[in-house]
Amino acid sequence: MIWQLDLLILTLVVLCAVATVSVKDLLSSAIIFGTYSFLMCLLWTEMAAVDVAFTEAAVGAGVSTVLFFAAVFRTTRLLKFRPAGRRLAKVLGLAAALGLGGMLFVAEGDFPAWSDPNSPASTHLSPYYLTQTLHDTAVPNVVTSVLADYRGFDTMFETAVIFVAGLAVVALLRRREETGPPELYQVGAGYEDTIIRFIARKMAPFMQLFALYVVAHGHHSPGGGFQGGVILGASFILLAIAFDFRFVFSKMGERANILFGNLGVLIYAGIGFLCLLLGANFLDYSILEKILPATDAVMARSHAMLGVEIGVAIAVMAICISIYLHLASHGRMDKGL
Amino acid sequence: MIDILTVGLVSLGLFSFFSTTVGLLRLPDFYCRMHAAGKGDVFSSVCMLLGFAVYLLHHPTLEMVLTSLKILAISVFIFLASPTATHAIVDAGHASGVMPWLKEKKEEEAP
Amino acid sequence: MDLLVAKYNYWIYVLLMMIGLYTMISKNNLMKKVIGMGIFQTAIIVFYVSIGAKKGAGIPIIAHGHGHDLAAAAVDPSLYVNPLPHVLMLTAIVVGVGTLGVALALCLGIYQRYDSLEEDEILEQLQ
Amino acid sequence: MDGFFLTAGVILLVLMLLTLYRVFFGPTLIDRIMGGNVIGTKTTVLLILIGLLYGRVEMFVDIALAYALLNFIVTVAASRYFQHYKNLTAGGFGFQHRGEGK
Repeated sequence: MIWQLDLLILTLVVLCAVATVSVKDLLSSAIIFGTYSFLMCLLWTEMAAVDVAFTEAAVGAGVSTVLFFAAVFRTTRLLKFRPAGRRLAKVLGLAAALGLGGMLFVAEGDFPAWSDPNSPASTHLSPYYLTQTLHDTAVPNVVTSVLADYRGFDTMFETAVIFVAGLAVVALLRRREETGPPELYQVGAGYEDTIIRFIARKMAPFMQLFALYVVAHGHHSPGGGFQGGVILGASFILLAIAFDFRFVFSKMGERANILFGNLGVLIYAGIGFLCLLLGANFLDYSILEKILPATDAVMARSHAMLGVEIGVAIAVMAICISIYLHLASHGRMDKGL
Repeated sequence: MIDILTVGLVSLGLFSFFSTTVGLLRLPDFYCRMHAAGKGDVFSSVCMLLGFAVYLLHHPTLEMVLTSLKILAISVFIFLASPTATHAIVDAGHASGVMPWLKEKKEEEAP
Repeated sequence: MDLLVAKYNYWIYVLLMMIGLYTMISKNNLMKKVIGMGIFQTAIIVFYVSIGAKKGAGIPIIAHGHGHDLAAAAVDPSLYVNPLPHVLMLTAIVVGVGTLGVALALCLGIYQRYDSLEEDEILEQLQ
Repeated sequence: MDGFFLTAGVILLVLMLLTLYRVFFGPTLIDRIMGGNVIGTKTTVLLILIGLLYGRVEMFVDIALAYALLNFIVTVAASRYFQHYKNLTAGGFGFQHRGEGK
């Protein structure tokens, strides 16, 4: 913790939140929300939460703001501004917000001071993880070992939730050409930009290489399946923006994309069931030493974690690409932003 | 020696970011502000990153040298990506019909 | 000053939560409500990560943990921040992208059907 | 040296606060995008600076690299929006070129 930076960043964050809410234009709102996410990333780095910061960096810069742009692109950016209307909702909202805020504010008096080393949250359970992770799994990055091993069951269902979200987007938006909504605007009227295309083409391989590094090196440095998957997805989103959908589909078809999403979740659950088959508990990786050559129980856990991270990365990548393509083309998968 | 170099580079970066900010706030129209932001942003970032990269060579172990190289890679990527972003924004502004600011026409155009 | 530093994070998380809740209830536009949801979500993440912070502690990656001499590794927990909130919030951020995608897809569907994102106009057409 | 880095970080954040003015009030929407882009680049620098303050830069440099690679996607996406909608928004809502020369 660095409290000087903490105070400043938190102040900027609140300013950004107020501006996001009060701006009368959805596109501006999305842009300010992107800036808000930059500041959030700084805040988490400053509180030493490097993995959270990495996730926020990949998500905020690569995916979520672009999703907002795609949605605004397909709907409208105009806000109807009625100063007189919705008085009841405003009063209700203010009352609810003040009530909740007041209660939380009162409860805050009992909290331990920020960054107190002896706070209850830091004295139970977490010392166990910190002291045992090297002994149990030989993974120095405690976040990765807790994520993929100690709390592997939790993470499996988080991956499943992401997968279900992707399915929901497909089910809501995907439609064949004839039944789609009428094309309201002239979209993508032959616009080509050589500079952007060149740079996108040169940057995308570096992004993908870096994403693979992040997935593979997540045991020793911040990173892992979620971050790597989001960066992989972002590289494809960049290609879809700079070129068109046909270019992306020539690299990876729509069907293949959905298959990848399935495959990722399947890899995760499959490793769990493999442990079950070998006679241990679900997701108890140490039993895998029987089938992995030249490993002991500790290294088996480490290697199985890598497998799980790869599954997560594949699933997250496929879902990120799929959500963007569906939103940007309103489910017609022909042309987008 | 390394410390002096770091302090110098980082201070130079801070100063040029300061001038970028002044340009962003004070210049009259979108294209002028873009000029301040595009150049000053890249220059100040690269200066500061170089300063950090030099500072890491205090203890030239393999790990530190690799990190230093990574920081250089970051500055290369900023050098590639930031002008592209600037180009994209200016192009968008031009396409959507933002007129450049002209000093002579100021009185005529004022409603 | 000590009081400010000790409580500022918690004040800000309450403030962000209030902003998010107010936006979700009182704004008329559906997309604005989605943004309010995002702010509410980040408020919760700020709270969790603030709980995990520890004075004088570094990032939760064991230093010199590379290699196989594990017996020598006696780790002092007070040198590393609490990793558990980080794990929970890391997955929450990525799941947040999924929910954001679903919410925006719903917005698109509603806009296609009612030609508006304003709550009161949609309600009018529904009646 | 830590004191110098801390001061540099605080100065950077204060300057970012000034840049945020363009993001919040920038007369045209493109000014906002530009301000966001500048803040994104400076975030990269601040991440490494925080890493130096923690004394373990090798762990923080990956995050900064991710930002350096991904930062311009948002900007390109936003500019593509205007390429497509130029007929709709030219001179339209929130897009007038007002406040010339203040």
